[in-house]
Amino acid sequence: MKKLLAMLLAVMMLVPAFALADDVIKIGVFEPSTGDNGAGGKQEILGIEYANSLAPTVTVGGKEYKVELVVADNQSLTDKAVSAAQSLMGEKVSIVLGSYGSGASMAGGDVFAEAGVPAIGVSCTNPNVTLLCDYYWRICFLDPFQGTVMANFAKELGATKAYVLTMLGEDYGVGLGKYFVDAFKKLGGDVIEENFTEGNGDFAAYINNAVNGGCDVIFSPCATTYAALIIEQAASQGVTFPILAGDTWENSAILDAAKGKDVKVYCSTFFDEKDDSAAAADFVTGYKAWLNADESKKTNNGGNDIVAAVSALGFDAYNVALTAIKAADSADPAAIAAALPSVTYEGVTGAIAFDENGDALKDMAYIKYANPETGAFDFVKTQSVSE
Amino acid sequence: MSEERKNVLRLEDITMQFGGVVAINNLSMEVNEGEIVALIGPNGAGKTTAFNCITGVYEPTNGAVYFHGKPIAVNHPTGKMVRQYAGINGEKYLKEPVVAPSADKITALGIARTFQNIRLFKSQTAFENVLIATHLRRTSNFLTATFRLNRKEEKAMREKAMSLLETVGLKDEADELATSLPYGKQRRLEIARALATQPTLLLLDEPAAGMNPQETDELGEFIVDIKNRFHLTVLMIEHHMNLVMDISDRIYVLDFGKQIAQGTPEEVQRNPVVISAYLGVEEE
Amino acid sequence: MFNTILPYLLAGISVGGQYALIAVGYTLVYGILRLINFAHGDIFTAAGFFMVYLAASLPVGLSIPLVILLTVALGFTVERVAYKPLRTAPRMSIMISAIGVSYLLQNLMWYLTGGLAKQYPGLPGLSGTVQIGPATTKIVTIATPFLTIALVVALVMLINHTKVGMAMRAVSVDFETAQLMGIKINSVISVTFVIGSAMAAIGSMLYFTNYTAVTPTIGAMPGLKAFVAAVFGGIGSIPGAMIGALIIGISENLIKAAGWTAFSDAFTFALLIVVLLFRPTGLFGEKTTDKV
Amino acid sequence: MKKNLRLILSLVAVAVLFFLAWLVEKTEGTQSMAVTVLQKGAVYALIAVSMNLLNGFTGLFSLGQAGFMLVGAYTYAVLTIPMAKRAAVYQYYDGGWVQFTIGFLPALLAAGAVAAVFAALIGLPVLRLKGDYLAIATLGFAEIIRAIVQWDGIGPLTNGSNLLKTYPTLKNIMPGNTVLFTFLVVGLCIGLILLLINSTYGRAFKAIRDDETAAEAMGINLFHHKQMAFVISSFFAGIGGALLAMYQGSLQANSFKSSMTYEILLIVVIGGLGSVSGSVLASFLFIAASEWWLRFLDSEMLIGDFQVPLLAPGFRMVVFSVVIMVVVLFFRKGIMGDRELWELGSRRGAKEGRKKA
Repeated sequence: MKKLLAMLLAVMMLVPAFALADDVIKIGVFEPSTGDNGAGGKQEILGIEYANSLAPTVTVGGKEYKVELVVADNQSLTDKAVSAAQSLMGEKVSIVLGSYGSGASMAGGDVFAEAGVPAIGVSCTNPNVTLLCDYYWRICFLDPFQGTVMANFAKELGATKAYVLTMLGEDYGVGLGKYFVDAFKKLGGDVIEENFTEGNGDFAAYINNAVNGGCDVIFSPCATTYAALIIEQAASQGVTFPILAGDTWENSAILDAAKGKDVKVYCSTFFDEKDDSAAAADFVTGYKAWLNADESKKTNNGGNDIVAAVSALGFDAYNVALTAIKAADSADPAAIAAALPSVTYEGVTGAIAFDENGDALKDMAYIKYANPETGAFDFVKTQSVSE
Repeated sequence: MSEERKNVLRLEDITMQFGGVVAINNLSMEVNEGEIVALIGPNGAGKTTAFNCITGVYEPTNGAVYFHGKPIAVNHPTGKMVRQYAGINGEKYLKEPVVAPSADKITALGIARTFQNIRLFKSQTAFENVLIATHLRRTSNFLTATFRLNRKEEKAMREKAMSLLETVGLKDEADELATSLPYGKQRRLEIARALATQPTLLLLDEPAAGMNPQETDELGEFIVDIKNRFHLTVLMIEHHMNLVMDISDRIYVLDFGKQIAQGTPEEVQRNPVVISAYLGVEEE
Repeated sequence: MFNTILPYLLAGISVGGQYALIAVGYTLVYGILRLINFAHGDIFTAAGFFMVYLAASLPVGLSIPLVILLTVALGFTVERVAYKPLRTAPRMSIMISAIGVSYLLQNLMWYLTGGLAKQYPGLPGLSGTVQIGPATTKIVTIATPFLTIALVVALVMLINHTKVGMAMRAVSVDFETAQLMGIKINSVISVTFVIGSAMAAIGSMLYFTNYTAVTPTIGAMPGLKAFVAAVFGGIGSIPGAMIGALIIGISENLIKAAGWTAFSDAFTFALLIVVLLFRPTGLFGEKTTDKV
Repeated sequence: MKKNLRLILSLVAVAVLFFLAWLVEKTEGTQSMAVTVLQKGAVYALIAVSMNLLNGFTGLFSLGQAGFMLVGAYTYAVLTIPMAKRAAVYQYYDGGWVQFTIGFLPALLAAGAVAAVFAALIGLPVLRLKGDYLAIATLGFAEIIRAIVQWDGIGPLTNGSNLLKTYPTLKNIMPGNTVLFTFLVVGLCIGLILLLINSTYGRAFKAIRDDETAAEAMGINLFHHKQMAFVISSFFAGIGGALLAMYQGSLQANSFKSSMTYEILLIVVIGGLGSVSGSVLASFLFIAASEWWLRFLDSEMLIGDFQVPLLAPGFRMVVFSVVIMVVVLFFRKGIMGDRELWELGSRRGAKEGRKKA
């Protein structure tokens, strides 16, 4: 019995790796498909996959290569991100896209930098992603910008005292929260800051503090898992003042939580499906059709065909990567990295060009409202920091 | 005959109470240098508990233990025990400081013991079992030991352990796993291990348990032999009366935690109280 | 002052009650097998997922008994597969097996659910809100302590007054002797796991009604805290586990009220360590002496 | 004579092993999965051996390893982040309190030392507890340490709950020789632990494991020796934590949870409680299986037109945990039991080399 088992184990260990075709260029997709940020990560992957379905090949050196997406799940955790990133490097990808969630990007960044493989951040907004890593570029706006935008917006809504709630240990939320606090204080507002710990499920007391503290706006950039609980708790305590958050909240989980409740939830994001540019309109119709054609894709999108901003960003990121590969005219990571700084691309989320840190020059955020009646996001306005 | 000898161990009014159960009640005894003293009594009389009080496994509830005239355990009822205390002399030691060093410190002072239900280091060989006990008299610290700056001492430890094994006749079994030895040899191994701590007082807890008469006789000679060779004083618990009567200088008899008799083997043998305790004379 | 503390207090009592229901499973199993059943928290999580999936297609009234049944079946199976073969093995082996089962259950749930948080269905009668003084809270918050006390009392009665209860007590005092006396050890152990799992299932319903996101690893912390509660109260003692759980639930929420959120988990452990140092076997645990 | 021969053979074997590891990196490249497994496996080997010293050799059931790794990792990172990068890393804390940088070697030692100091302080109260109570108390302390490190109040020191990075990592200390570097550090540490285990102190540890009462009766000061084992184990766990940080390239307190300790405990038990070589072997197998060999189970696979069922993200870990359960249930003593690789041929105990008395 034991010997049999031992042999079985030994055989399992020896399952060979499979051979690879030559005419393939690999693009690593470094995203969470599980964990706290899994829902958003999946939407981002969908955008990338859609782009890949439209442009499945790339011509380098006169030869047409098939573009293969290699997906690695970083599980929304910084320590798992390292091994996920390493597995991508082991697959010898030419360039990496992702991740949703700045913490994972920062953790993976080192692996990419050491391997000399460039990475394009899709929706990771923490400044340190690009600042502390020479191989990271990014196509979305940054937290200092986003925090300021939301602070301005809060002020416009007439708020004077904000309750800022973030999760301990989450780089994205903690960072964005601090930028919001700085900006809001500069605008003359008052702030109560609190943290919750990972895995927390009871937000009753937090919401109570917000109410009893005399706050008239809540800002809580955090993963959607907690967002749903926060919204629900706020609704049950009859919170009528607005609840604001960052880009992560643009997710069907938020809509589900807000639906039919008396809450005002706003979030800032990168894209709106009712954007009137031609490229955006094309993308939206094409993407919806693509989603609706496959039930499993729709499930990954949260069970509907609403176009998430991160999907649009994923779409753009893939195309930026292709542009860079073409510009380098090589699948060699080093060549692509050298070509990236000068790449410009007219994407569905706006024009993309990189500054000296590797960040896209984006100066506009879309503010959306989670409509409790329709169960959809309503576009409110675009907002920038210049005023 | 032993009056002029130096006192080694003295128990004064020792009471050991567990909850409401008084295991030893006001026991006083003395062991003098070079003696072999036996502690006998029926099962459950509190003999092993007395050993445990001497060796620091238990802290006596009341009373004092002196080793070479120095207190090694002095206690009086404290805490909850003040109310529960069922022994006597509860106030006698109140003014004394409570002294109760841990078992290892008592061993360091020179008291070594064996166990009634053999407690060898089960994953170790016979040799290693003895070798471990030489650790007590080390001069190395963990750094010098790790970096092997104690080679000389290590060599001496090994030689000593081997010679002790030879003394107890286990040289050929040195590399056997201690627990795979036959019962009698395990008992001898325990004695070798105890000797490796360089004691002046050796406590033997039923050394002859499970032995046949011939083995018991040999053991008796062996005990006398090591006593002389290592200049020991011996206190032992034993049920084999032949052995006790053969080699003991004096005997203490315990029953239900109390000392019921003491004296030379001849005196104890004639003592009617002892006879009734052993034979269980029916009341009325 | 009271107005600000009240919601925390309510949350504390409620979460304490839920910990208590989990803690019962730990304390019973430990009492009999001397095993820290590390997988217990994951069984609690599994109960949450059972409800998520069952309630999606069945009416809640039917789902509730089914969830309990499935959870009990899971607990029973875990015992039979992972612990029973190790009955004679050293304690460390069983403990490792428990850690292995926990690892397996978490990974399995991760795989089967896709690793995303699932929304727990609202349970009628528990999910509604009530107003207590200045605090708004769910009905479950109020119902939990009563339900917990009722269940614990029933359990204590079971253990003190039924034959199987007597067998459980006998086994926990002396495993070997009980076996010699003709008690069917394996069925007693099974009963223990059944009771523990059922309690965990009920606990999970209460817990997730409040905290509606079920993830594969969500049970780890409540599980750990429930175990701490069991140790705190004196492992092996059911009333001890309940009181320990309530103390832990309330104190961790009061810590939050004081603004030390970051330390709410840490405080639980600090409390435990302090208690262990002064009462090494917990508040209501029996003192043991080593036999030499 | 025989003893010397064995020693030489062992050293040669170790040298060959090091050479092979070095060769893997030279042929496969630093980015290959094989190299990753060798790096992480080596780091885990050290941590597992340090835990084995406590759980396997001294018989102390401690679950605090993740806490001491955390302390070591943070000590290392905080001390070595280059001055130029501090402002960016400590972006929310004005560059932080620590305004100097030391080299990676002193920082590695400091990592061990700080972890050891923590262990000494924690050991004072908790080592008086026994068995499972000790386990739960050490687990608790690990969680407390994590909470303190994440606390905003000492954010200027630890960067709170945020990521630490830009400190020297494996790849920029000895570029191209990362495996060799890891193996050297880990090998040295494990060598020291082996020397300790086979010294008179190691024998005392084993005596405590086998029978506390008897050990104490043989004059072994229980608390003193337990404390020693605890502190030394934590010292190496701290260095292991620092190496883990060097391997990962970024560091966050959040990842040092109790599940990490459980993982290491699994490795120790799979390798065999009380076997150093078992822990080392098990570490490499564990890491290789979970990170590399089974990774194909996570993605869909087509063999011809046949879509292999069940393969989906997460399946790898399911299979992996089933394998672990099988090992736990059917190979209770682990790979090595309490023996060492180099004792396999010889009879139990013969290693103590009977000398002429």
